Amino acid sequence: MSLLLGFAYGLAAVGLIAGGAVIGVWWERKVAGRIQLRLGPQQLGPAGVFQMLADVPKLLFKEDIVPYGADRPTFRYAPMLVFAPIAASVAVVPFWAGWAPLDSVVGVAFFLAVPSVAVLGMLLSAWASHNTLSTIGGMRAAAQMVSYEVPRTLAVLSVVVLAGSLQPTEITGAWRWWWVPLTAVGFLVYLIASVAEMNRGPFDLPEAESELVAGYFADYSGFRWAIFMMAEYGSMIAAALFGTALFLGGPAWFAGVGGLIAYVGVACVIITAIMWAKWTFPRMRQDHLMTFCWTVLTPLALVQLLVAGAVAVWL
Amino acid sequence: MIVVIGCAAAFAIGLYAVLTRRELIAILAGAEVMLGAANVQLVALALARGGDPAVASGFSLLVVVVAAAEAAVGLSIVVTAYRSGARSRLEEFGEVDAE
Amino acid sequence: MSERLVVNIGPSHPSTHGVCRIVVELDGEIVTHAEPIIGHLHRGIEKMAENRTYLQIVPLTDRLDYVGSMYANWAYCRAVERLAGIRVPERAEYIRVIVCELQRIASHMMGIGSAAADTGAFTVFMYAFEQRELVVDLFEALCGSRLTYNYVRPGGVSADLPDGWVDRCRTFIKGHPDAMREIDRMLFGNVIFRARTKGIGVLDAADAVAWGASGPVARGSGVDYDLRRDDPYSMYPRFDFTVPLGERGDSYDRARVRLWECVESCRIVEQALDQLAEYEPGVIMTEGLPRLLAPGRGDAYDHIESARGCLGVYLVSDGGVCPYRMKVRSPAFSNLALLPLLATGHTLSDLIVVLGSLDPVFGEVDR
Amino acid sequence: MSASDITLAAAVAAMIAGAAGTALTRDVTRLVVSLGAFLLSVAAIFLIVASSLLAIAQVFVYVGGVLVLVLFALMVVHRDTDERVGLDSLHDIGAAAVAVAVFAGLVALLLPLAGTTGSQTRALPNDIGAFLLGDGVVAFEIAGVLLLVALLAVLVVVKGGEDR
Repeated sequence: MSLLLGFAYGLAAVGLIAGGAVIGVWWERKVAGRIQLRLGPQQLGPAGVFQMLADVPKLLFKEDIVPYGADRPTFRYAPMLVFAPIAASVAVVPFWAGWAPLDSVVGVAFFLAVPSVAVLGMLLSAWASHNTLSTIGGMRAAAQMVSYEVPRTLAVLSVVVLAGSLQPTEITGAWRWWWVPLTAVGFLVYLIASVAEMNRGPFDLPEAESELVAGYFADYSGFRWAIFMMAEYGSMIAAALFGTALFLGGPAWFAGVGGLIAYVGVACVIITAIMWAKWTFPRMRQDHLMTFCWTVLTPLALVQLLVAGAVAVWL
Repeated sequence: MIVVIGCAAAFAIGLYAVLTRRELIAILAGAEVMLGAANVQLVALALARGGDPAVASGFSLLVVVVAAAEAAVGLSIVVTAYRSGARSRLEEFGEVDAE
Repeated sequence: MSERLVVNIGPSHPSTHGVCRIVVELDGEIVTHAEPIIGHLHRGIEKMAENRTYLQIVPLTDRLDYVGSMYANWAYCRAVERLAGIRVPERAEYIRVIVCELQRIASHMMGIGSAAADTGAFTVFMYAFEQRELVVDLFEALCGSRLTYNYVRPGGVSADLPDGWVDRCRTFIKGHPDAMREIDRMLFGNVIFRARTKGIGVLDAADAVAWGASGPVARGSGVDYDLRRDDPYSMYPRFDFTVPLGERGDSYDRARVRLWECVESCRIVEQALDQLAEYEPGVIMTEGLPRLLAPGRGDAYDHIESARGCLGVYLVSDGGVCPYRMKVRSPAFSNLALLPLLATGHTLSDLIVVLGSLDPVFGEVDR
Repeated sequence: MSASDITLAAAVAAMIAGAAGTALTRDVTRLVVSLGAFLLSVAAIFLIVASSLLAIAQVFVYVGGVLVLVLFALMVVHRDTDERVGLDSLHDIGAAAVAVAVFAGLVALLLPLAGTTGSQTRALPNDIGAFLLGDGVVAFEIAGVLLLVALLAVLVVVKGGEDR
């Protein structure tokens, strides 16, 4: 029974991410079009909404090319290893006050640990492509994602300390409005580190189309390429939902469907802000990226943790 | 019980890997297998003998952390050895003095 | 021994801005050697010129620097005019100055935009291309073409300014400096872009001279050399303009010099439009020029300041209707040669930035 | 056999399969995938018998950290060759005999110990935390110091390699 339920949740998570990615691509084109003095999709349906439907078959029917010299089985299945952990991480997001698909006592750690498996998929796909640019991209991805896990985890820990629990539903249950000003820095660090984790601009060095063409997925085409894109949008959706829930108290605002709508709405605003940042900033360089992580974000997160810890003790 | 036998088997397989592999990183991977198996064994035996699960888990957690540190140092040595002479295989290390 | 990684960038790669192959040797991510391998876009234009009449060569010169076709047109026409001793009507000279300064803006917009896109600032690329698009619209109204103009001809220009063109041009040069200031704030004021470009690929003034660099690449290093002022040609002595200079010679200065040159170009165009009003329309071509030019035996060299630097054309005539030999001194070629010097010791990402700041156009490099 | 017994048996089987793959495969990516399977099944066993926190730590540290490092090192060492290099091993009967003997010894030694039935409860994160900062605080601090030493050691090793 629980197996069946888990299966249903899995399907729902994949559906959420795939659907979210399709809407996300359309929305990103709209946001980018507004920023860049150009038109987003507009020909198909009102405001080009049917462009979403046109994109899916296009990607599905593209030829699935496996380059000569590639490690075939690894090349074929490594993208799944990028997507699966991110889909899994959605399971611990508390959508409803006191309810998450997987209400684990270590939900926060689960959310932070499981997506880190995706690095493995990126490295494997880079290695399997047998392409120098992919290899460099994969190495950059590994260095970047392993490093940015540190400030991200530390930032989330400040909320964990305040709530005294690793369970997301308990954290949202214990949420008070004054956490928002108290953990504002932590939220910012979490957001920046999350953007770095999902390899989006201005931290998209592993992809860096002007240097590495597309980095670790340079040789992918068709739907396997789309899996990488879905993983990127999926982690954006998951990070926005989870951050809204933990730091801003998402589901704790209102009860019922109105609460869910408000919660998802704020998450969408955060997603839009992430897109805005991508289309505004140039790309960073590898050494600047690492310096930024270790000398700015990590100390900030540590200070935030200290402050949150002091408040938690004082209470 | 099944865990105890399984861990013993995994430990023996890891030992075999350490003994027969020629590549340094593969040897390290075999050592990781041995460590992981021993760690599960530790927890399983502690629980089977009625130990406190929190103590068992806590100690295993420390083992995980220490083993990760060991892996990081080991891999950095391998990579440095490779960079300083493109050596990554065991038999090539006999040549260190000759150079 | 340390491991070497050889990366092959191009011939088809998003940031080579054309067709160039760069073989890069890396130690980790540090470039130890970068070798541009050129010739992928070689079409033999100099050789083809030997079988074309002097007028037929003009469309060939369009294909040299396809981002700034007007310059190659003009440099070639000046060489022909010098060879054949043709005097060009002053109105035509003014029009040439105007279109070439507009061309400088269009070309620099491509340079700045692609340098921005190389660092991931794609929005600035779109902003710069909006400005380029406005210039290209002006050219389209002038000669019907948006990329290869074939507009400057030996003896003058192919067509006079159409009705209303001057007003459109004035509107553009009024708005353009504000757009430049916006790009200055958006790109050159951005902390990431500054970190990416400042101190990257430093070219000192002595090296710039020794390697034959010219244009914004040399001026970014503080070499105060501009043919428009130092070897005045055409109507340039009649204009008041300054030559923007960089200080440190890094990628940032090279890109930023281009930005301020665009603002100066606006000033020149404005003055030229004012002075042009005194000339009666229609006189744009030297009278009595034969259909088939056949200058006597001899040779001639003339150069102009193109968007990329000193663009020279050398013509040798044996008295026939086709030149005996044409040689183009292309600034992009000399500037590209600096890439190994500038990129060595920096990271792979910096190599792309340096390449973008040199702003090569491979149609001109390969010819 | 209950459902949890079946899952446990499956996890143990996956663990042995992963270990065998790590020991025997000749292919770099298969080695990494096998090691990953081994580490994940160890996490699964932890989840079933001991505590979810331990399982998550296993995933976080090993799969997300150590395994990535292993793959990273393999890519550094094996990259500039045109054909894929196999990871060869010197299979010999002596090593196999030693391994089998160790297995037999371990089973003989440990199986009697596991005979008694112990507690079936799983540890909550709070209990583990209480232990680590209570009775186990010395071990916890020593582990922390060890981590710091390891960090410095890695720096020294890598810097030393660069100087040479």
